[in-house]
Amino acid sequence: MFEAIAFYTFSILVIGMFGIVVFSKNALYSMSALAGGMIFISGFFFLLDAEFLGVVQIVVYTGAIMAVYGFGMMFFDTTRDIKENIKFKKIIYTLALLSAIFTIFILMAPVYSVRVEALYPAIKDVGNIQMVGLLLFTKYLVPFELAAIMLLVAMIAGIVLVKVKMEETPTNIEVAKGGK
Amino acid sequence: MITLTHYLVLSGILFSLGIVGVLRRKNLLMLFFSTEILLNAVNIGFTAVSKYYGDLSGQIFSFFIIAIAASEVAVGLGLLVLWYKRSGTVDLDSLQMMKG
Amino acid sequence: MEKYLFVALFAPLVGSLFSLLFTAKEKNTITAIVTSALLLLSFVSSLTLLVSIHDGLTLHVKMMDWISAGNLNLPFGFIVDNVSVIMMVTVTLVSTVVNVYSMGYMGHDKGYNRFFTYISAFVFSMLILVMSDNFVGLFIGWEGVGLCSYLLIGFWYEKESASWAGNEAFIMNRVADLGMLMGLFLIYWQFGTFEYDKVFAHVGSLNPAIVTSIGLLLFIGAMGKSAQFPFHTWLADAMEGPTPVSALIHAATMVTAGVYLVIRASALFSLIPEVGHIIATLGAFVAVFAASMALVNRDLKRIIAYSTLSQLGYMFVAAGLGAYWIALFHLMTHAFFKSLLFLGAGNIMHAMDDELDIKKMGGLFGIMPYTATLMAVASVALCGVYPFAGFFSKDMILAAAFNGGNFYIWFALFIGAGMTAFYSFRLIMLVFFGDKVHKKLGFHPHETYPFVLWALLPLGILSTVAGFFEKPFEEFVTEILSKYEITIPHATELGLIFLTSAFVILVIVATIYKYNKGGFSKQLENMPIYLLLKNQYYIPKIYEEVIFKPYYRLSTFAWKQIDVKIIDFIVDLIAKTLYILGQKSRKMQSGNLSDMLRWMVVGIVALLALAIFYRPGM
Amino acid sequence: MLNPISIKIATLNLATLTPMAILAFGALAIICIDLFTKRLDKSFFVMFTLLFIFLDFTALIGLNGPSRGFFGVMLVDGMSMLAQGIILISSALFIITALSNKPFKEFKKAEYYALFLFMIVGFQFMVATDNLILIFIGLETASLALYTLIALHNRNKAFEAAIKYFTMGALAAGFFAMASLILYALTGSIELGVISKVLVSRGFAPGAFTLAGVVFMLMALGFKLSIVPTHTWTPDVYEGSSAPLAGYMSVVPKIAGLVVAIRFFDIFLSSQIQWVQDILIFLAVLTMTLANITALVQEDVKRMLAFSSIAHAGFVLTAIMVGGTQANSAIFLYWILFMFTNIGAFTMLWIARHKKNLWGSRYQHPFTKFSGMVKVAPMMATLFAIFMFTLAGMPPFSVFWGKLYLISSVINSGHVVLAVIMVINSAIAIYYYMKLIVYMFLKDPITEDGNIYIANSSTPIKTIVGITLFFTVAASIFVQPILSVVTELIKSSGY
Amino acid sequence: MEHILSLIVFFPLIAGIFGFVINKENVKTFGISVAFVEFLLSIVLWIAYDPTNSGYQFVEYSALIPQFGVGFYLGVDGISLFLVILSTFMTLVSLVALNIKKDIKNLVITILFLEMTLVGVFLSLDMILFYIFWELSLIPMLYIIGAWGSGQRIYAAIKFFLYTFAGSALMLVGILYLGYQYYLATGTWSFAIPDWYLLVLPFNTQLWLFGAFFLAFAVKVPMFPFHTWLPYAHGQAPTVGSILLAAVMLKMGTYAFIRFSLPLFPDASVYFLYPVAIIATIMVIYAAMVAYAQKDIKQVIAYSSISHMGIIILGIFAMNAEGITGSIFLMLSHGIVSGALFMLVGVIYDRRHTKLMSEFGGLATVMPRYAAIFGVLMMAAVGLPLTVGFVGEFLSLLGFYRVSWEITVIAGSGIILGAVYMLTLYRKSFFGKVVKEENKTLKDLDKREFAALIPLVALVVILGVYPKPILTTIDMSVRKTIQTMERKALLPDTKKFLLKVNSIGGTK
Repeated sequence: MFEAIAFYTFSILVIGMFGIVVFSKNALYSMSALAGGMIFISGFFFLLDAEFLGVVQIVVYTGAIMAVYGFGMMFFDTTRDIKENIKFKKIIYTLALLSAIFTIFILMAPVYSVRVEALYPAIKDVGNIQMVGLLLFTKYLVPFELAAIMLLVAMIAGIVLVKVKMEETPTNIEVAKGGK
Repeated sequence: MITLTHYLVLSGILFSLGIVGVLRRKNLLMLFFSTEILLNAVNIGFTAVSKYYGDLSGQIFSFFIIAIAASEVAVGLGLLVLWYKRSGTVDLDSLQMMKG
Repeated sequence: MEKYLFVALFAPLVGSLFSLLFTAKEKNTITAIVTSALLLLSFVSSLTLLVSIHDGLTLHVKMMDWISAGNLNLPFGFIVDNVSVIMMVTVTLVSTVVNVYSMGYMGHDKGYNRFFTYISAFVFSMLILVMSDNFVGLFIGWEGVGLCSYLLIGFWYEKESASWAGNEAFIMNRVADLGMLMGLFLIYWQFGTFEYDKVFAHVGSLNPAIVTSIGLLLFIGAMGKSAQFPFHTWLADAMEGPTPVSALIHAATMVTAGVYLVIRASALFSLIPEVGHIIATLGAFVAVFAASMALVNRDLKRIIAYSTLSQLGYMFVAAGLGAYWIALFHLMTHAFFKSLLFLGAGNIMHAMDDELDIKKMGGLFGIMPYTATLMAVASVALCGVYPFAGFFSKDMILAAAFNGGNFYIWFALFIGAGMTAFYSFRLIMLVFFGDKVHKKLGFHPHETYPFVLWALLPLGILSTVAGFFEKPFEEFVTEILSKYEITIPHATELGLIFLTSAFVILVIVATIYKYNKGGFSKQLENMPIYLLLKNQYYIPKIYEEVIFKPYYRLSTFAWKQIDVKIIDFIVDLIAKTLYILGQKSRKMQSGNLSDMLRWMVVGIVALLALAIFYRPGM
Repeated sequence: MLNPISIKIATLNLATLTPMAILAFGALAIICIDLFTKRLDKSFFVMFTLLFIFLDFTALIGLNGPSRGFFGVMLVDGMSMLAQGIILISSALFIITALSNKPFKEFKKAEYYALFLFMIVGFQFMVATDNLILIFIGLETASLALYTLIALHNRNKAFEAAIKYFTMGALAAGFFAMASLILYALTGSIELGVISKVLVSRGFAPGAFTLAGVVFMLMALGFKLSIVPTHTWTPDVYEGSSAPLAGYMSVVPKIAGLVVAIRFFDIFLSSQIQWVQDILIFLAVLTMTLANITALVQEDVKRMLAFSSIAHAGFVLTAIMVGGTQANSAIFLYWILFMFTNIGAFTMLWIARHKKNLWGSRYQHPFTKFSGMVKVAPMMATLFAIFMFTLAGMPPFSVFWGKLYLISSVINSGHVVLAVIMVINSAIAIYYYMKLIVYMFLKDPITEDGNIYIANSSTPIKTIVGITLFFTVAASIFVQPILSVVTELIKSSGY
Repeated sequence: MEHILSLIVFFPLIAGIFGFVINKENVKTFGISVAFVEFLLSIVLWIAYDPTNSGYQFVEYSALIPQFGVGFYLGVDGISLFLVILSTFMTLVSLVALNIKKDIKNLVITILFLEMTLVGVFLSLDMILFYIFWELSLIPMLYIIGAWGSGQRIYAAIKFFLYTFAGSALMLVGILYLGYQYYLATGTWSFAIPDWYLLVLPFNTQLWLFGAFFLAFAVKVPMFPFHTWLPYAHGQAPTVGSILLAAVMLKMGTYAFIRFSLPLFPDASVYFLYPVAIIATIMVIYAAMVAYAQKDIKQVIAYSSISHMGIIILGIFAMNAEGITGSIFLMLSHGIVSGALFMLVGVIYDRRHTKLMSEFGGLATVMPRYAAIFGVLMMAAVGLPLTVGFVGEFLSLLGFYRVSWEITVIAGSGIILGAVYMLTLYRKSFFGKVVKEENKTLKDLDKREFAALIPLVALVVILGVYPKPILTTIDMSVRKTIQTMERKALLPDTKKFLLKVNSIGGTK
C-alpha cells in the first residue's frame, strides 16, 4: 500500500516536473523542474531498494549536472523567457503521441510472468551498496575503468572546446546567420 | 500492488515526454534537458527490472547511464559554449549553414 | 583448254585494273587500246572455246575455295558449256565493239580512263555471271554487273538526274535480288549445295511446291535485272548513262541476264510449267506494255530502251513456254541489232551535241548516211523482216506461243510486233528524214569517225545474217537445253509467219507513208491515251508518290518521332526522373537539426507501428 | 554476508585487455608529455600516436581467439580482432594525414591526439565485448571524443557539424538505453549471448515487446551506420569536418557499429525471424536508394562522398540481413577494401584543400573546383578518378570484389530480387562518381595553377595515397589472402 | 608461346604506362609502334593457332581467388581469334589515322588502354575476368568521347557510359547466380566458362539468366530499343573513338551472345528465338530507315551499324554453323568497313569541320581518290559480293532462313534499305556539282590517310575474295559450340530444333 501511494505520488510529481521541463518557456523554470524531477526519480530508486543509485542520482545529477547546466544558463544568458520558433507542431505532437502510445502499449505487455533466473542475484543481508560495489569491482571492472576514461575524455573535451580560439573572420558568421 | 509493468509504463511515459522535448525544443540547452529525461526514464526501468528479477545488472546499467549522462553534459555544453561564442545564440535554427 | 577459260575471264579484269591506274589522270588513249585489246583477246578465247565446245568438250573448273561454313562448301567454279559459251561470245563480241566505239564516243570526256575501267569491269562481272557453275557465283556476277551498271549510269555524276537514275537502278535491282537471294537460300537448304549440276540432278525428287517457290523466287531476281514489270522503270531512266553503256549493258548483255538465268535453270523451270506460264504471260504483257510507251516517246534513247524492254518480254515468253533455245537465240540476235541501234543513236547524239529529242532532228540521212544505213538495218532486224536476224528469232517465239495454245500470248506478241514496227520507223523517219528541224535550232551535225563506223560493221553484218545460223544454233545449244518441238502443222506455222511478216511490213509502210506526209496531228497529243503513254502509265509517278516519298516521310517520322521523341525520351526520362527524385529527396536534408531529430523519431514510430501491426510468421 | 572473493590473475585473461590498455596508456602519456614540454611539433605527436597504434596492433595480432576475459565481459573472437584490425589500420592511415603541408591548429594540440587514442580505445571496447554496458560505454567514449575532434577543426561548419552530430547522438544514446532496457526486461540479462539463449528458449514471446527492442536497437545502431532515416547527420558532419576525419568517420565508427549489429541481429536471423529480415531488407533498400538518388544532385564532392558512404552502408546492411559465414565475411572483405579506397579518396580531397575560394560557393570542394583538373594536375586527376571508379564498384578495383562477394552472398541466400535492386543501385551510383570524373577530365580548367590541387600535399600524405592506391588497384591479388583470413576468423567466431 | 595471351592482353597496358614518360612530340609514333607490335603478336597468335583444333588454345590459368573460384583464365579459339586480330588491327589503323593534336599523349595512352580491355574481353575464359574487361572498356571510351568529342560530347559520353553500365548490372547478378548454381551442383566455386559449359540448368533458371545476360548484351550491341546511346556517342565522338566503338566495341555484345547465351542457355535461347529475331528484324529495318532520314554523314553510318548488327544477331540465333560462322565473319567485316567509313568521315570532318550532307556535294570531282575509296567501302557496306561485307551477310541470312523464311525475307529487306541510305548518302555528298565555294579547294587524301585506309580497302577485297581460311577456323569452333548446345539441351523441342536447323533437306 505504501508502495502504491509512493509510486503514484512520485510518478505524478516526476511527470509533472518533466512536463514543465519540456513545455515551459522559461529556461530557469525548466532547469529547476529538471532538477526537481531528478530528485523525485531518486525516490523511485529508494523505493526499489537501490539506495546506491538513489544517492548517486542526487549527487551526480543535482549536484554536478545541474550545476553545469546552471553555469551554462548563466553563460548563455537564457534566464529570460525564450522564443522558440516551433514549426509543424501537428507533426510533432502526432509523432510524440504515437511514440507514447506505441511505447506504452508495448511495455504494458507482462514480461515478468516468466521468471528469469537472475545472473547476479542480490544476496540476502548484504547491503545494496556493498553488492553494487562488489559487482563494479569484479564483473564490471572493465566498464568501470572505461567509464573513467569516458569521463576523462569528457573532461578533456570540455576543456579543449572551451579553450578554442576563434579563427575565422566575421564574414563567415554572417554567412552562418544568413543561412537561416 | 505495484508491478513491474507499472514501472515500465512510467518509464515509457517519461521516455515519450523526453521525445516530445527533443522534438519541440529549439533552444539547444533545453533540448539537452530532454535528452537527460530520456536517460532517466530508462534508469527507472532498469532499476525496476533489477528489483523484480532480483538481479543487480540493471542497477549497474543505471549507474553507468548516469555516468554517460554526465559526460555528455560536459561535451555538449562545451560545444554549445563554442557555438555561442561564435554566433551569440544557442538557437537550433542558427545551425543552418549546411544543407541539401 | 582451261587457259582459254581463264584468259577469257580474266583478260577484262586485267584491262579494268590496268586502266584503274589511270583513272585519276588525264585522258590517255592507251587505256582504251589496252582494254580493247584485252576484250578482243577475251572474245577470241571465247570463240576458241566455242569451237572446242562444238567439238564436244565441256569445261568445268574449280578455281579455288571461296566460302565454307557448316555444310556449305562453295568454291569459285566455272563451267563452259553450250549455253554459257554462247553468252560469252555474245558478251565479249558486243563489248569489244562497244569498247572500240567508245574510243570515239568518249573521246572528249574527262572521265575517259574511268569509263574503260568500268566497261572492262562490267565485262568481267558479266562473264562471271554466265560462266559460273553455281547460283552464288551467278549472284556475284549478278551484283557485279549491277554495280557497274550503277557506276556507268551515274557516269556523269555531276548531272543530278544521272546519279538519281544510277541509284534507282541499283536499288530496284536490289529489291529483286532479295527475291533471288531467298531463292538461293531455299535451294541451299533443300540441296545443301548451290552447284547447278547437283541441284538439277536432284530437283526432280523434290516437293513440287518447293520447286515452285524456288522458281518464283529466282524469277523475281530475273525480273529485276531484266527490268520486267513492275521493276521496269529503272531501265528507261538508265538512259542517263553514256550511250555505249546503254548499248552494252542496257540492251545487249546485262538486262538479258534474267533470261539467261531462266535458261540456265531450265531443268528447274521445266518442272514447273505453271510458273513458266506466269513468266510467259508477264513477258507478253511487258512486250506490249513497253512497246506502247515507245510509241509516243520523243526521247531517242528511251524509245530504244522501251524497245529493249519489249524484246525482253519476248524472250521471257519463249523461256516461260519452255522454248529455251529460242529465248537464247533471240537473246543473241537481239544483242546484235539492239546494240547496233544504240550505237547508231550514239552517233546521232554525238552529232547533235547530246540532243535526244527526235522532234528536233530530221533529215540527218544526208549528213550521216552510214549511221542511217546501219540504224535502218538494225531497225528492220528488230521488226523482224526477212531475212534479217530478228525475223528468225521473233517468229520462232510467236510460233512457240501459238504452239502452246496460248493464243492470247500470241496475239499480244503479234500486236507488239506491229507496235515495234511503228515506233522503229517513226524514229527512223523523224531522225533521218523529213524537215531538218535541227538547223533552225542551230545544231551542226556531222558524221562520226570512220573507225567507229568500221567497228559497227560486224554488228551490222551479224544483224543481217545471224538468222541463218538458226539450225546450227539449235543443234548446238539443245545438246544441253531441252528441245522444243513445234507440234502445230507446218502449214499453220508458215501461215503465221506470213501473217506476222505481212502485218509488220504493212505497219512499216504505213508509218513511212504517214511520216513522209508530215506525221500525226498535234491534237492527238491531248488524247488521254497519249498522255497515259507519254507519262509511262504514270507508274514512275505512282512509285514516287506511293513508295519513295512515303518512305522518306516514314523514315523521318521514325527518326524524329519514334527515335528521338519516344525511345530516347524514355531513356532520358528515366535519368531525369531519378534526378528530380534526387532533388525532391534533397529536401529531406533540410540542414535543420529539429528536422533531423524528427526523422529519427519518425523512424522509431514507423518501425514500432510495424512491430505491432506487421507480423509475418510470428 | 559477503564472502571474501579471491580471483586469480590468470583467470582474468589480461591479454584481452592489452591492446586497449596500450592505447589508453599512450593517450595519457601524450597528455603528460604535453604537460612538461610545450611546443612540441605535430610530427612528434603523429609519430608517437602511430607508435602506440603499432604497439596496439602487435598486441592484437598476439591474441588468439576466441577467448573471454575479465569475468566474461571481454570477448576476443575473430570478428572483434578483424574489426580492431580495421580500426587500427584506418587510424594509422588517418593520423598520418595530420602531417599536411598547410598548418592546422588542431594538429598542434596534444589533446587532439589523446582524444584520438581514447576514441580508438572506445571503439575497440565496443567491438570486443557482447556486454551491452560495455558496448554502450565504449560507444559513448568514442563518440564524445569524435564530436570533439570534429569541433576542433575550428571552422563554423565544424562546430555546426559537431553539435548536430552530438545532439542526434544523444537521442540515439537514449534509444540504445531503451533497447537495452527492453532486452533486459525480457531476459534479465545484458549480455547478448544470454539474451539470445533466453529469447530463443521462449520463442521470442511476447512478440511486440521483443521487436520493440529490435526497433530501438536498430535505430541506435542505425545512427552509427547512417541508416535511413537516421542518416541525416552524415552529409553535414562530413562536410563540416576535415576531409581525412570524414573519411575516417565513414569507416571506423561504422565497422564498430557493424560488429555490434552483426552480433545483435545474429540472434534473430539464426532463428529465421521474418520480421527482422523484412525490416532489414526494407531499410537497406531504402538507405541505398535514397542515398544514391540524393547523391545525384549534390554539388560538393565531400557531401557526395557522404551520401555515397551512406549507400555503401545500406549495401552492407543487406549482408547483415543474410547472416552466415559468407555474408559476414563479405561484410569484412567489403569493408577492408572500402576502407582503403574511401580513405584514399578523402585524402585526395585533403590534398586539394586550399584556402582560396575560386569557385564562389559555400562549398569547400564543389565539383566545379575540379574542372579540367587533368590538364593542370594530371596525376592527381588520374588517382582521383581511380578512387571514384573504385567506389563505384568498377572492376577490377578493390570495392568491386567486395561488392561481388557481397551480392553473391545475397544471391546465395535466395534474395535475388534484392541483388537486382543492389546492382541497379550501383548503376545509379556510378553517375555521381562519374560526375567528378567528368568534371576533372572532360571540362575545361578553371585555373592554370595546378598547385591549388596539391597545396596541402606532403610526403607522408603522398605515402598514404600511395598505400591506399596500391591496395585499391592491386586488389585482385590481395582479395584471396584477405578473404581466407577473414573467412577463417569469422568461422572461428561462430558466425 | 606459353604466355602469349597474357602478353597480348597486357602489352598495351604496360606500353601505355611507359607512354607517360615519353615526349609529347613522339608519343604518336610510340603508340603506332606499340600497336604494330601488338598487331604482330596477334598475327603470331594466328600463325601458331592450330586450325584443326576446335578447343581453347594457349590456355593460361592462374587462380586469383581460389576460394571463390575466380581465376585469371585466358584462352583463344576460332570464335575469338579473329576478333582479337580485328581489335589489334583496328587500333593500329586508327592510331595511324590519328591527327588530333590536343592532349595527344593522353589520347594515345587511353587508346592503348582501351586496346587492352578489348583484347581482354575476347580472350577471357573466366566470367568474372570477362566482366572486368567488359566494364573497364567503358572508361577509356568515356574519356575519348568526352574529352576529344564535339558538340554535346559530355552528354554523349555520360549517356554511353551510364547506359552500358546499367545494362550490364543485371548480368553481374546473373553471373553470380550461375556461379552459385555451379557451386550447388559441384560443391566448388568456379566462374570458368568451360566449367560452366558442363552445367545443365533447369529450364526456368535458363529463362531468367538468359534475360539477365540479354539485357547487358542488348545494350552493348545495341539492340532496338536500347540503341539510342549509339547515335549520340558516334555523333560526338572523335574519329578514333567512333572507329574503335563501331569496329570493336559493338562486337563485344554479339560475341558474348555466342560465347555465353547460346551454349549456357540452349533451351532459353531457342525459347526466346522469335522475340530476339523480331527485335533484330526491327533493328535492321528501323535503323535503316532512320539512317535514311539522317542529315549527318556520321549518323548515317552510326545507324547503319545498328542495322548491320541486327543481321549479326539473326545469324547468331540461326543456331547453325552457317549462321553463326557468318555472323562472326560479319562482325569482322563490319568492323573493318564501319571503321573505315568512320575514318573517311573523319577525313572530311578534318577538312570542313562539318559532317552534314547538305554541306557537300560533288566531292567526287574535288577528291576523286577519296570518293573512290569511299565508294569501295560503301559497296562493302551494302554487301556487294566479292567484298568482305557480302560473305557474312549472306551466311547469316542463309543460316536464319532455315529457322524462319518469313523473318529472313523481312530482315533481308535490309539489303535494299541499306542500299537506299548508302547510295543516297553517296549521291548527296559525292555526286552533283560542287556548289559550295569552300568545297572547291578541298585537298584529296594525304599520305597518312592513305596509309591508314589502303590496308582496310585491301582487306575489304582480299577477305571478300578469299575468306575461307578465316571461315574454316571459325567454323571449327562454332560447330563445337553447337555441339555443346545439343549436348546440354533439356527440352525435346530444343533438340529437335537444333537438329533441324543443322541439317539439309526435309520439307517445310
